[in-house]
Amino acid sequence: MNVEIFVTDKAGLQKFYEAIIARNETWAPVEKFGKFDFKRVSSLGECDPDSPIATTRSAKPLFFPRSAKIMKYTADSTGTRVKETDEDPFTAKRVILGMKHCDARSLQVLDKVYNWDYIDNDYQKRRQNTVVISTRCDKAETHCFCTSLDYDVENLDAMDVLIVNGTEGKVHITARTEKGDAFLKENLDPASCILHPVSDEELKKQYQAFAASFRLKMNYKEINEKLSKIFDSPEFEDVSANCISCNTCAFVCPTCHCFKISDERVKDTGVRYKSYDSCNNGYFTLMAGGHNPRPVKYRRWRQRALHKFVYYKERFGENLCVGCGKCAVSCPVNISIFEVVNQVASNEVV
Amino acid sequence: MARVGVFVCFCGANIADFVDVPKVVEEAKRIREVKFAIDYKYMCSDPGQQQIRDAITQYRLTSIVVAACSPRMHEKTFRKALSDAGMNPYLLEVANIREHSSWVHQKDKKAATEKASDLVRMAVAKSIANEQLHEISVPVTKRALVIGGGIAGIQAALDIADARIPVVLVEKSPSIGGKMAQLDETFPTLDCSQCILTPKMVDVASHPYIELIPYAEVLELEGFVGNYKAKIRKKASYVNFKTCTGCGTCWQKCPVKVPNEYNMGIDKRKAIYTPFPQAVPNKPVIDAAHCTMLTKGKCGICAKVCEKGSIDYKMQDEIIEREIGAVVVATGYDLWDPKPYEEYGVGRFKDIITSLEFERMVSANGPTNGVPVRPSDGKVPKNVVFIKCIGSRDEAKGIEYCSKICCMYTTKHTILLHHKVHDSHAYVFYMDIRAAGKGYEEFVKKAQVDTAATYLRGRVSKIYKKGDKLIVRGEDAQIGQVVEVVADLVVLATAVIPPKDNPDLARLLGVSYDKYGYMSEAHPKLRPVETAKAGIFLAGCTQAPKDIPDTVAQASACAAKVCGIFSGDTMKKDPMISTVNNEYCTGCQNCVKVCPYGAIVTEEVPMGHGSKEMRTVAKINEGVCQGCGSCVAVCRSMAISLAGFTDLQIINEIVSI
Amino acid sequence: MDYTKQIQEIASKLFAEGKIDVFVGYRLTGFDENQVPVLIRDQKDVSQLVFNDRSVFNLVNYLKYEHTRNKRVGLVVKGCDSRSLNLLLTESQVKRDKLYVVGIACEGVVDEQGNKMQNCMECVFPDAIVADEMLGTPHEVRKYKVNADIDELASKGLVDRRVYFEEVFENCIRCNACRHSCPLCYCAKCCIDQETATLYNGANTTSGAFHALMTWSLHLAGRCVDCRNCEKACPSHLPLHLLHKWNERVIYENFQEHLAGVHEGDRGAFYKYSMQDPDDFIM
Amino acid sequence: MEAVANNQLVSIEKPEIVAPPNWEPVIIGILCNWCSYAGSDLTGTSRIQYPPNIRIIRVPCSSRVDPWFLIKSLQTTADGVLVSGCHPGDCHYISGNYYARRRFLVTKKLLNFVGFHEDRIQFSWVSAAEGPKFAKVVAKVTEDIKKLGPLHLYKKENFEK
Repeated sequence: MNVEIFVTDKAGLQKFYEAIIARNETWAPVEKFGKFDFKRVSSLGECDPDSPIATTRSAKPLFFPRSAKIMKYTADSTGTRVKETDEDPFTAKRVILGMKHCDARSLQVLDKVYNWDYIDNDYQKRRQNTVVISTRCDKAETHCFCTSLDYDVENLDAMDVLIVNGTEGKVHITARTEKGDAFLKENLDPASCILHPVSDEELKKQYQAFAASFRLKMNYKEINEKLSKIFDSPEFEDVSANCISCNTCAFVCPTCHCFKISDERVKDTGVRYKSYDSCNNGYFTLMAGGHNPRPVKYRRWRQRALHKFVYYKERFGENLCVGCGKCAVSCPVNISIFEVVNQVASNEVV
Repeated sequence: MARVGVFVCFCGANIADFVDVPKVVEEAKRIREVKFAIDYKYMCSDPGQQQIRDAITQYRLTSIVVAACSPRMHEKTFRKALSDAGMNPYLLEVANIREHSSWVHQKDKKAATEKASDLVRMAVAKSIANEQLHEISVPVTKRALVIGGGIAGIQAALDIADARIPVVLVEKSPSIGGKMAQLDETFPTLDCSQCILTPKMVDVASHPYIELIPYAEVLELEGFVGNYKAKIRKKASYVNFKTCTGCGTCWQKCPVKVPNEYNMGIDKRKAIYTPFPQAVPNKPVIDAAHCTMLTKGKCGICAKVCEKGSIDYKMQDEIIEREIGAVVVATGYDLWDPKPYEEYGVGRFKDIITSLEFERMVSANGPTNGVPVRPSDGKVPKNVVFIKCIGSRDEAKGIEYCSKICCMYTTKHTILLHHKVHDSHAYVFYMDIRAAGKGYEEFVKKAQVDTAATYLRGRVSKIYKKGDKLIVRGEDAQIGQVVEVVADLVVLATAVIPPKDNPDLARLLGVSYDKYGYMSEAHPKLRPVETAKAGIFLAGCTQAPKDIPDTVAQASACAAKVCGIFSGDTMKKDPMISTVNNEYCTGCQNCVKVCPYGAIVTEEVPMGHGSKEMRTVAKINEGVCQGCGSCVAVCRSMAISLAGFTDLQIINEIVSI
Repeated sequence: MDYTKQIQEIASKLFAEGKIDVFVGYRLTGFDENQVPVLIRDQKDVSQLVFNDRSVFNLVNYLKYEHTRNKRVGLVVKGCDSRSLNLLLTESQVKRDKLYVVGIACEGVVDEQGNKMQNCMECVFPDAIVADEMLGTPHEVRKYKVNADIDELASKGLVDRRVYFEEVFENCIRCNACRHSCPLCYCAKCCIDQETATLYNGANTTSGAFHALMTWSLHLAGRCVDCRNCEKACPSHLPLHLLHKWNERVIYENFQEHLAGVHEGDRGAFYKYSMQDPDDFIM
Repeated sequence: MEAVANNQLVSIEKPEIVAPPNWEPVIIGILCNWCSYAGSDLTGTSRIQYPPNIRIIRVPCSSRVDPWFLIKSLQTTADGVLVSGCHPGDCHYISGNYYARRRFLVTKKLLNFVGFHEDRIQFSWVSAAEGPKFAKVVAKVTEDIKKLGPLHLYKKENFEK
């Protein structure tokens, strides 16, 4: 599609945000207890869409809620009736501000699994009704490695609107999808912007500076290949030794999508929840008969690493990792998945 | 899926008058799991139970809810009905809609009905989580412990021992016999108390199945029915009973004189003494508090005069341990101290005595050789005033209840007075004459005629002294006038109260007691001799005031109960006990720490299927567990559950209100 | 406070003498000053070990996993860590004769920003209580101080506290990192993870989080040693210490100045009682 | 405060929640079998009247009461909870109520700390002989909780009153 680039300044961007918040249901990073997280906002003052610090948790909960009510039922002597659940708060039309590229990318990864053998209508609806506005980072954080993965960060089309900080306080606003284009037409006042007449050179320059700031670099193809061969590597036992099986990584991960189904009943009314679960959880694979194929940490860790870099790749052609580093940031014992997969891959099986 | 039957009882009008029973049934029918619901006038009656039995088979019910009176009342009845119908009895739940709804919300039928419906819903929710439970067999130690050697203890011990079951009889004082040994004659037959009691005392001493431990007290009782362990402290008597012949030289020579408890302090005994001539065992003990050899190290006369050398001043208390299967508590009673009756001059006027003091005086072996005398001058009294209900039925000064025996013994005292002092005259101030009992009313009537005693219905307001006489001022309610009686002697019929240390003993035994200190029976009507603690029974005044025939009857009832427990080598036990799920148990042993019965031990189990690594888990000794649930609440991993009160059952109740 | 050299020497010696199978210590993350717990199984890896004021994580937590179970373990403990170790010993989770404990007379550790941790400033027992060998200069036992945050919050009104905590529970994502990072949460299956519909509390909602955190903090009441592993682990950065410190204060003030894990054999305030316990709140 | 002036009952923890007209609180009473349950039976046999808001659950001993019963109660059906056991020293199971007492105190204080009014969770010792006391306790607890208004904190989402 024909790309138009709007150029404005910081003040213009603020106005743009304000206009969005005023006209739409808006979600943006909000600080709570010293960490950023996506929250519903009603004014720009509450949030910080351009925060250099990534949200601790991804935007995943907005598309795959922590605990989704999948049904509600009542049971009495006349039978069991499924009741309409309350309206899903996440299927309304909305805008998400300040999503990082990795987060935005994760939605594309998740789309694959949600459009696979079973089409999750709620998820689709949430996706369709959401406009994602993403600001490109200026600098990589300690655990970031998005540029080393199998997607083109520079030309990413996972967001509907892209915002890039250019030189001299200039801000570039581009639509990356048709939805984004329509959105810009509706929400951006062209009077406050200069329509960029020429090429997107400045954007390229910004990207190069950003890409150069990465400390972590890996060859994902090599990793994919090596990991696919080392299922029995004893190395997994070593790298998982200091893991405490706490599940945090899966809960903050933008691409982890495992869940459990459970009922909660009070009086004669029950709710069926679909809640997050994690393969690091000791009884994630516990079967009804009492058998547990992954009773020990290293097997769970192996599953996690291989699912991310081998199985998902084989099935959907993508890594189940966007290189956001949220797991490493939140890990209580500072384990980095980057280090782990590299360490395992570097020790080839004899 | 669960199929629950709900049976709602009218309890005649008790429930139906205040709760809309058909509505409760209707509400119950709306619950998903309820497949059958019905009401009936008396669910506990046989036709009522038949309905339950029929419905179980007809509707293939998997659990039963009976909405009726308290489960403490009829749970057993309905459980029986279930097992008669071939259903596990523990699939029953009782919704208490009488004590908890109809009787306490009599002014608001709507609210009471709503509450009853809720209680039924809770019971249904709980019953869904009920599991089939099976009674537990526990081995039984066939030995009974009888605490107290009065007539109740003696009777119970003899009855049990006659069934060839060993009995340990523990008596606090040096001799058995109790209060009855202090009595002269007994109402209503005027049998000589000693004549009927002492043969039984001798029987106890000589019975091959009775181990008599006098001058001792129970220190500890641990364990559970069929398997108690009792720790008994035998106080040092300083006399070797094995060698002592009971010749009496020691106490004749002893120089220390002490008020004689047996005679209510009217005369003196020695520091080495037998309580009374017919004492069993008839061996003296040294009163360590008064013996100068023991207190000051001076004297030693008894040791010198004892030909057998039986005196041992260095004797120590001895701890005796016995394994016991059942316990009969027969600690008897005390008499209320009438001191609060200051207006009567109690304590100031010597010639006001209590009835037991009077009893000792008129007793043939008493301190005055059977003749009543005035304590002040030793003269034989002519006009004697008896005042009843001293402390009894008196909320202000004493206690609320009727002591039951005072009417009768006061009547007896008027007769005894008449016998001993022919020209005397008795005045009796009374509130009511309560003479219910076989031959009692006749006894009172006859006494009134024979003794020509003056009965004055009314309370005495004041007693004062005039010369050497006491003037008793009271009201004669029948003529509505204040009367004054000139008395030589006033006898107060003091109330019966439980022994002071009854609550201590009750706590030690784990038995509940009421606000007065009487131990509580399991049910006032239907289980009057059992306590709530299995294997512990009550005989005599330890439960409530009663006379000798009632006491003896209750003692024999206890004996029957004890023999019932011992009728087999094992006994059945409630299956409401804790169990450990080894999979979840972490072996932290917090449960071991808090279990009051030491019922939890540890065992080693394999780490997983076929694993050689072992780990420690808790294990419940099901014979010892009493089902309190302390362990369940401290088990953080929820590895322990208490049958009948599982987390699921209780939470089901909570969430279904 | 830097005992890197000493700990490397001790670990090396223990491996050389064949006294241990695994040594639990800290190593650098490799990209910043922060540290990762490390389980050393070979003498050649001993040089990875470090110890300084960034050695924050309570290593006693590692005694519950299969890598150390039934093995002879060398372990570095600070004052608070040793109290949790004491509790694990009392609760029969580890065997003392299988452990070689390097105790630290701790000067206090720092958070990621380099500021001294709040619990270290309020620490009562900075020196390891259980140790085979001590490093550092011992401190005097300090006086118990009521946590400043607690004081502030307790003085607020009921509605304010409700509003504050509603936010806390709302931000909980129920990842359970708190309980997994807690050395005293070693149950094979946590009581909060129930499947039955009426017992279920697993919903990832505010009410579910409330239930989980309440139950969890009550299970740690009288046992929590204030190592703050949970708070450091929490991805939402929730002030979990408030719940524990509040319970600690209630227990300290009401139950004969009880502090967790100080005495061997003391299981915690809920597993003993006294006749003098307050009764005035009961009708 | 305004709502109170209008004679409307509001939840004390959440003043924005107004009680519906004729609102009646639900109180869960967890009673030990040997003392308090027997005492409540005695209240019944003595026909002593008390408010009908309480729903009684029988447990063997107050020490069986796990704090999460109270939490669960407050999160689902109850506006208030009463736990009652034997008087200290009278426990049928020797020492159960001493352990329970410690847990109760900490639970009550903790729930109060996170924003529940302290009167939502109450405790009493009622012996088997104290039928009148049981009625008095229930009356007091009911009155207390009526004043606090409906409880709307952390209720389970499927809970509909």
